[in-house]
Amino acid sequence: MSEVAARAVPQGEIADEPIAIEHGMTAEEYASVCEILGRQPTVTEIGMYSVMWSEHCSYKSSRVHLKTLPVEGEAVLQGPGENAGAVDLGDGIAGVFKVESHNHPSYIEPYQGAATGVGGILRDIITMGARPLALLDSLRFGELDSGKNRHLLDGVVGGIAGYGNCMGIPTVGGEICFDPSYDKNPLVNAMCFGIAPADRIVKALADGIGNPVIYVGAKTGRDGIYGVSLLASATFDAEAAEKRPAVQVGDPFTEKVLMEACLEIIEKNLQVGMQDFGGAGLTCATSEMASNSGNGMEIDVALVPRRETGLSPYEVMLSESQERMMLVTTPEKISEVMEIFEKWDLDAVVIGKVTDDGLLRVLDDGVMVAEVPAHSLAEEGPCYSRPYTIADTPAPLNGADVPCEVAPAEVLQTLLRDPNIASKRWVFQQYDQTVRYNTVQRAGGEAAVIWLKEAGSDAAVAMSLDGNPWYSGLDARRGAQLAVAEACRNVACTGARPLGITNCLNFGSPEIEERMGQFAAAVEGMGEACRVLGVPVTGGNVSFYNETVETPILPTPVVGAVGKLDRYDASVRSGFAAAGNTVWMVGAFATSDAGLGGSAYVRNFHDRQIGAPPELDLELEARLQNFLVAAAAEGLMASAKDCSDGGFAVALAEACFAAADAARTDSAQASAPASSLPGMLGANVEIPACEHGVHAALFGEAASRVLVSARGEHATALAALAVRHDVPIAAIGEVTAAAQLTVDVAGETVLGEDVQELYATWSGALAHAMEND
Amino acid sequence: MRGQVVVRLKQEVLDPQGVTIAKALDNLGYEGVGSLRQGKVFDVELATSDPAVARTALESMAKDLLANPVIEDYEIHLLEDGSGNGEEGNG
Amino acid sequence: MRGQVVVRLKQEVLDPQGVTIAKALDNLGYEGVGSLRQGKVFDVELATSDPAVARTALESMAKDLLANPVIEDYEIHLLEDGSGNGEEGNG
Amino acid sequence: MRVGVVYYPGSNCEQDAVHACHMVGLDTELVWHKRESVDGCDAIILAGGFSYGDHLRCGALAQFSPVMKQVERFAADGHPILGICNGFQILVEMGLLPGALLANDGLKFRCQDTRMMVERTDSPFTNACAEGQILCLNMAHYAGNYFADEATLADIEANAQVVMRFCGPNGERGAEHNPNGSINDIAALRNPAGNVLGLMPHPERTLTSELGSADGLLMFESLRDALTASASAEVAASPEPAEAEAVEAEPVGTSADV
Ligand SMILES: Nc1ncnc2c1ncn2[C@@H]1O[C@H](COP(=O)(O)OP(=O)(O)O)[C@@H](O)[C@H]1O
Ligand SMILES: [Mg+2]
Repeated sequence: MSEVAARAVPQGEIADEPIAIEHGMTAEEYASVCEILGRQPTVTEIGMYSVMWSEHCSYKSSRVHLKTLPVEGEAVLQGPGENAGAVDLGDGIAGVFKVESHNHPSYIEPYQGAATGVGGILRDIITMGARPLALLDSLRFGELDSGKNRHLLDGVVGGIAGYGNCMGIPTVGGEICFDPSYDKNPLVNAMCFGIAPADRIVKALADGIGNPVIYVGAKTGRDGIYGVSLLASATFDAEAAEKRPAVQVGDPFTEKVLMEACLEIIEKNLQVGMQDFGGAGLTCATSEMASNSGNGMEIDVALVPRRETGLSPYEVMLSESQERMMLVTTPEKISEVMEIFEKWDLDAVVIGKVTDDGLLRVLDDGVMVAEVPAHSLAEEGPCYSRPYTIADTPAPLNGADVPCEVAPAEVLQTLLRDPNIASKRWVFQQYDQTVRYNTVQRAGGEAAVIWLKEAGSDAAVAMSLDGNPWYSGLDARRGAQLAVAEACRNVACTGARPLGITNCLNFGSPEIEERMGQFAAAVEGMGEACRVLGVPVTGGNVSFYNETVETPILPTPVVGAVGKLDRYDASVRSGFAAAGNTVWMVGAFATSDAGLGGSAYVRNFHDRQIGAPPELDLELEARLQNFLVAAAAEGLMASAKDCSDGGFAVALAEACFAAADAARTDSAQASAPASSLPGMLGANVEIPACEHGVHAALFGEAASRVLVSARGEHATALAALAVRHDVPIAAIGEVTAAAQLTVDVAGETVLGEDVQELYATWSGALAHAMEND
Repeated sequence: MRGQVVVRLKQEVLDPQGVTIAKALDNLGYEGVGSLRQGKVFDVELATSDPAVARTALESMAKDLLANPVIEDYEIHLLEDGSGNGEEGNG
Repeated sequence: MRGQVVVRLKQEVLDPQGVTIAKALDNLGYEGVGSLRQGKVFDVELATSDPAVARTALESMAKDLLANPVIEDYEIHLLEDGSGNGEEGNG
Repeated sequence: MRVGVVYYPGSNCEQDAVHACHMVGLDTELVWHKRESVDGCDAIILAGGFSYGDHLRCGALAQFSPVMKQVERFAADGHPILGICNGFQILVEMGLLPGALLANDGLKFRCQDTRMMVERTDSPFTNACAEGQILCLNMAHYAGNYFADEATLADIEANAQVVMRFCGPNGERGAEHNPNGSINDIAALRNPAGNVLGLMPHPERTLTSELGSADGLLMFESLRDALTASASAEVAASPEPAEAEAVEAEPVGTSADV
């Protein structure tokens, strides 16, 4: 205590408990700050603690649960903790990836909110020393009969496209769901994948006492400053408050040159450490880098480049202006570093140095305005075990619970028209999917496939981002398991072996026991699925408070899986390849649960959320994925399509469409008529009866099922391989040259549809819904 | 009559376009450029000839569609009177 | 002093953005909108306080950079004189 | 034979162009926009991307980069210049090619595979194609809607400057086969001398069937063949380096040369 008292005290107004509370802190949190400092904090200091100890930065409600996730595995090079996780892709290549949410800003201003979300996840990957190779996005909106929701979708997609396209990074996959629970809380999650040399992953370190600390990139403005309510306090005049923009404008051009400059510096190994300015801006970057190295740091905010006048030290430390990075280098290398920034016309300034006292010291033109232990900001935030209640597991839904008179053909048309199932071409056509020329499989298949050409390799990665919110809404635990299973299964369908996952956990308020229970159950389920499937979690993101007074969102755990393929040119596609091939059903097609609970069919025809989500036998799922990887490696599969939303019949139709989609290169409008499309195939199959009825057989969403097609000469080998993997398999029919989809159930023809017509419905539905003004 | 809605980013909002263009002008040797910001102008032909009606219509178009109040301000100008100057909308 | 360059697509160049916005306005129930065209406005802060110098500078910026003569016309306005109205450039 | 690939802050297809050149055995050199010389280059590619963030107008700011004076001279000397996507936009902004590129008629960025018919094979970029051949190339742009006023358009057509036009699978023309609204379905355009060519689709993103179509490779093979032909023509014309320079000023790769 006496030692602390002997030190100089920072200048500036003292923050008392009410000011801390206005910053969203609790009285107890304020007391711990006082204890850490041995004195009352200044307003600048309390601002810094409030952001670093916020839910967003400190994970105070989620940490106890996240700790239970499996994070280790053979392939893991970097688990959770750094800016992104990394897995070993062989040949000295690290695959670096992570998913992040930008939900709230996207509701206020969809274009800019989504754009800056993409900018943020890109910086997380770049900071690791990796060159980003691909983006994916997971989106949730209310239904499209509302103009507001169409406006949100249009803006969000435009923002993702605007940022990713300008950066020159292809957006190659993702998913979208529409449900009324997202009306006032749309979700925008973005995932990025990049590669770095495995032995040169960059960390957020501030090693080397005396080393210079460099600020580079965009100038600082009053963007995104937290704690607006604080302005009641005398220090901050109301005028300044009005100047704080509620939304930030993304600047992908600056980010692009920033990326090129940083990657050039890393390639020449001129950095000691690097960190982006994420949430909590300068405060976060300085305290985390210093703390990670067990050091301190001294910076002078007067040196920070600004785009407006009159910013206070408080504002500079808390600003969340985008497109900025912090870099620590050595005195010997600094001129070379600065030359590179100059080449790219970037503002770069030495704003401070690494110190040995463990303190983050903030000066304003030489006058000390804050001095706090860096470790206390970065690592000593509160950690809560919030009370929670877990809802009872619902009973499975039987066919008899949901009788349906509508003919199967009409059900199929309705499902294909449902924007949740319809083609997402209207969306992904706006994304540059081919820049850098690594994209082997674009959006539209089971998983995106990206060639690692830039690392001089013939290998590729497959990536998928999934999470069915209706399943999670019925049973958060199983919903999370199903998300892990689907993401990994989609990856395995291409022939890639899943190596790890990242996740984005979007939930309501953690302060409400029921929501906290959903979160706890989801994390538990996710951990269990990861253990059985052998895929560790390398990182992720939690987004709480996605609720308005009336409604919380459906609990939405989203899982991004990454897998490796040895050869980029050997990936398996989802569409049927050739007439005459045999159609096989592989996996859990004989279970007693038909997967009606939470299904698109029941949502559309019974308008209710009842029952349990599909049963999931994780052991069988693991065997199925192993089988898929092995079958692809032996070249036995001509196509593989996961049965998910809409069940078997929709999967079968989509396998026909995908063949046509691949050849569809000419039509100007996404909603153009599908007449005379080249490559359109059909299928003729027979499936056994289901105890829950014909509709359940066709549209139930039983998990762990994959529709495989294979050349006739591979039949014996494929069946034998399935037996070896202890995975059920049955030949159910064949691919036909006639674009006709025929399904018999137990000898009776229940579907006999023109594929062209189905395709027209499916391919045009989303564009049509968006034009519905 | 003809009217005009001018939409600009709020002063405190970053204008990446403006920054880049200003830099380019500097590179081209234009030295006295202190700052440059880029906005949009909408020239609207209206059926009415009543300035008050026209102004109200433009005002509400600006609010509903042409400007994004979260990041932008707008100005309304009526052109039929020949003066070309106008009054500020919400500032 | 402050100046303004307004850049518009030439009358004979199709402005799909304007058409789309006009359609949207129509959908929103604005009936009297005859036509709508979207242009750009550049607000420039200049070091000089001499209107003639400022005008020449803006003129040459517009020609060199801000407008593409193949498809666009421009107008120059000087704002320091308070009137807000300006004279036409080429076009 | 060396191809200079010019790139600017915000370019993002320069590596793809390099990759494409290497696939057909052409040497490459990345030319940063601040460079003041393109000496040693036999052809130039202006790479695609978002130079200067596409701020102001696509391609507008890049025309003032220091290297562009050299590019202009290179064009005047008759050497081959290929502008892809943003590179096309830059060529048009500079006036090396006529007209302008407006926002796509759908007012959205569009990424898709697209078909176009080759009308001119007397070009250093299409001499390996057959006349009437339909290529499938990938495109990805927001402002690729080619526009020229009537008089300019008449000149363009009269001078046989249209090298490719958007079309359907059987060569048919029509709005449904035109992905961005370009006037007269123009997909690739050259200058009257024929040495400068611009197009919005990306031949450097269509090099192997594993990733879609391999049709783009034809354009790079054409360039290689044109450069080879003009190099051997030079050697034949004069072994003396001093005189070779004069020959170099001739347009290269016309069908007469091949
Ligand atoms: N928001 C999006 N962005 C990019 N691609 C998308 C998006 N939504 C869906 N897709 C693509 O559309 C295809 C179908 O998506 P989805 O219906 O989720 O399929 P599945 O059920 O097989 O996972 C996938 O290839 C996916 O990558
Ligand atoms: Mg999915």
